[in-house]
Amino acid sequence: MGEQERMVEAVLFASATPVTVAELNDRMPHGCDAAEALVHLRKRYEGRGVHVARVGDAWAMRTAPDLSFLMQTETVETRKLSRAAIETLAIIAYHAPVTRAEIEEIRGVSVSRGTVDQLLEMEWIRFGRRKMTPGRPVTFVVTQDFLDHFGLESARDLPGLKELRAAGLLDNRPPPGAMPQGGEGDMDRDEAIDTGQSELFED
Amino acid sequence: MGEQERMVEAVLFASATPVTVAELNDRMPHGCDAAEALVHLRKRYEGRGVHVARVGDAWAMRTAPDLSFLMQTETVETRKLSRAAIETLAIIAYHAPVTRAEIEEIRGVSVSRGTVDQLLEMEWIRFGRRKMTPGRPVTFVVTQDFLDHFGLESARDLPGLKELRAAGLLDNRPPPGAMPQGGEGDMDRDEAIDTGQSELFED
Amino acid sequence: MTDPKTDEMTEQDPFTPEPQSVADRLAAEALIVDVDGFEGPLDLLLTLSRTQKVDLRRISVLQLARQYLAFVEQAKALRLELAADYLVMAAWLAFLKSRLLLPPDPTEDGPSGEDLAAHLAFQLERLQAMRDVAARLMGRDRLGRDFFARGESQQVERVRAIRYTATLLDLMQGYARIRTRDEFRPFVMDRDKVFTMEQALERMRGLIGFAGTWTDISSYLPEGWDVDPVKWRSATASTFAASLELVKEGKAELRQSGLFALIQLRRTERSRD
Repeated sequence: MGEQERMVEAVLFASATPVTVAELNDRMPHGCDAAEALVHLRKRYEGRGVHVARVGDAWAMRTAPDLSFLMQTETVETRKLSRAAIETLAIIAYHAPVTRAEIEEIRGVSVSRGTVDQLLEMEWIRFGRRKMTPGRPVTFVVTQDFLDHFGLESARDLPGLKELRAAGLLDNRPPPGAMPQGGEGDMDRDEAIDTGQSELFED
Repeated sequence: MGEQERMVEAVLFASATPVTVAELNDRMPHGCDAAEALVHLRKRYEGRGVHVARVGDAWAMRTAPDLSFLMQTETVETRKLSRAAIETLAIIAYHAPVTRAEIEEIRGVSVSRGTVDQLLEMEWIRFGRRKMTPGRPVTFVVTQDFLDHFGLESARDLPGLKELRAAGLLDNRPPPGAMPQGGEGDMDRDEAIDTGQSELFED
Repeated sequence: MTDPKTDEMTEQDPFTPEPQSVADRLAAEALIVDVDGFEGPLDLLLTLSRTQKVDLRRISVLQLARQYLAFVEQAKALRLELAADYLVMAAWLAFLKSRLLLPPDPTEDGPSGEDLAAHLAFQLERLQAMRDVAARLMGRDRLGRDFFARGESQQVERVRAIRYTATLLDLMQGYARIRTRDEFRPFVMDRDKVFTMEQALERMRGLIGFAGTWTDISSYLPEGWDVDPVKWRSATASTFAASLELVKEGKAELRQSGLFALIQLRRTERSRD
C-alpha cells in the first residue's frame, strides 16, 4: 500500500467532516498527489464496512448504510423539519440558485422567515450570489453539509433531477401575460447547472 | 471480506469510545463472533494508515502513530532574535564557558531570565560545567545546533575571534574592586531596561 | 431497513381521495381547513386535483375551478375565516372559468383561457414534483441515521511555532556593540577635558570678591588644568569668556597692556558698594 494512500487514509479517517483535496495536499508532505491516492483508497474500501465517499469537492469516510442497524448508540436525533421547510429545502436544492420570490411562486405561499432561518442554521442552505435582476435579490443554494447529510456526491446527483429537467419542471416559466423575466435570471440558473456544483459551493 | 468483519469495522469507526468485545457481540446479530472478526480486521489493517488498537480491554481504530504529523498543521513564524538575546548569545559564544554574572558584567546590564530561557529552549546554548569559584555558578556554552545554524565547525571559527583577542577585547577581567558575581543586586533595575528590548520573550 | 425512515412527507396527503359524495368530501375538506389548514390556495388546488386521478398535465382546470369555488362557498357557509389569498384565487378562478367556457373573443388582448389554464396546470405539476423529490430526498440514507461519520474525530492540532533566527552578522554586530561600547563613550571622556564657561563663571564669581587688585586671569584657572595643554586651552578660553561676562555684568574690569601681554582682572569699585 502506497505511503500516500496511507496518509490520505489516516487524514480522512481522523476527520468527522469532509476534507478537500486541496486540504489533503496541504497537510501531506510536498509533492504528494492526494487525488491519485484517493482513487486507490476508494477502490480499497469498496464493499467494506466503511466507505470513502465524495461530498462535493471534498472526501470523507462513512460507514456503509446497510450497517445502520448496528449504530443505535450513534444515531443522532435530527430535528424534525416542518413540511414547509422540507419543501423549501427541496426547491432550493433543485432550483438553485433561487430567490425567495421564486420559492414562493413555486409553493404558492409566502415563505416564513423561520423556515429559511432554520435551514440556514442547520447549514443546509446558504446565500448564493445575488441575481442580476431588478432589486438584485439574494439567492439560496445548498451547502456541502447538505450533500454530506444526504450522501450526495454533488447536487447533480439529486434524485430525479434529470427527469424534472426533461419534463421542463425546473424551467423558469413566467405566468402568461406577465412580463417575461429577464434572461439573466435564467442564465444564472443555467450557469449553475452547467458549471456543476463546485460553482455552488464556492464563496 | 466477512460480513462480521465489516460490522466490527463500521462499529469501531463510528464509535466515539473504544468498544469491548462484549459490546460488539451485543450489537451484532445473534451468533456473531466479534473476537474472531477482530483478529481478521486487525490483520487487514496492518501496515495501513489506520490501526485496530487495543485500549485496555476494549478496541478502537486509531491513525498510525508514524502519521501523527498529518494530524497537526504547523505554521512557522520566523522572528528575529531580540537584541538582548543576540548579545547574550554572542557573549556565550565568545567567552564560553561563561557564568551569568560574567555575561552581565560584559553586557553592562543584567540578563533577563527570559533571554537565557529562550536561548536554552532554542537549544543554541546549554549548561556547561560549574565554575570552581565561590558559589560554584553554572556556566553556559553554545551547542552543536548553534554551530550548525551559523555554519561553524567550532566556536573557534567565529569570525574575528583572533582579531578581537589580539585587540585585548576578549580579556575577561573583572572591573577593579568588583566581585564578578556582584551583578545580582542590580537585577531589578537592569531587568527593566532589558524588558524594553525583549518584551516579546518575557513570561 | 428500519422504521426511522417514517417520513415527514407522509403527512402531505391528509386525506385519501376516495370516491365519496361531493357533500361528504367538501365537509371533510372544510374540516381540514378548520383544523390544519392548507398551505395556501395552490396547495388546496393540488389536493383537489388529486380527485381527478389523472396526470396533472391533463387535468381539467375547469373542473378544478368548480371544485375550488364550491369549496370556498362551503367554507363561507360554515362561517370559516378564509384568508384573503383564498378569495383572490376564487375570483381569479371564476374569471378563468368564464374564459374557458366562453368562446375566445378575438378583439381581446391578453392570454387566452387555455394559456392561463396550462400555466396553472404547470404550477400544480411543479409543486407536486417538488413534493415528490422532497420525499425522495428525505427518504435517502442520511448521515447520523443510516451512515455515520468517524465517532471519535481527531481534531487537527494547530501548532503555531515561532522560529527565531539570527545571522552570523547579527551575532558579530551584537558582540561588537558590547565590546565597543566604551569607544562610544569617549564623548563623555572628552568632556572631561572641557572646562565650560558656566563652570568658569561659577568659579570666578566665588573668587571675584577677593580680586581687589589687578590679577592675571590665568591665576583663575582651576587647579590641575594648567598642565595638560588640552585642558589648559579649554580652561583658559572659558575663564576668559567668563571674565568678559563679568565685565559685561559690571562686576569686573579687564585690562591688557599690549599685544599678547597678560590680561589682568580686578573687581569694579562700584560692586563693592
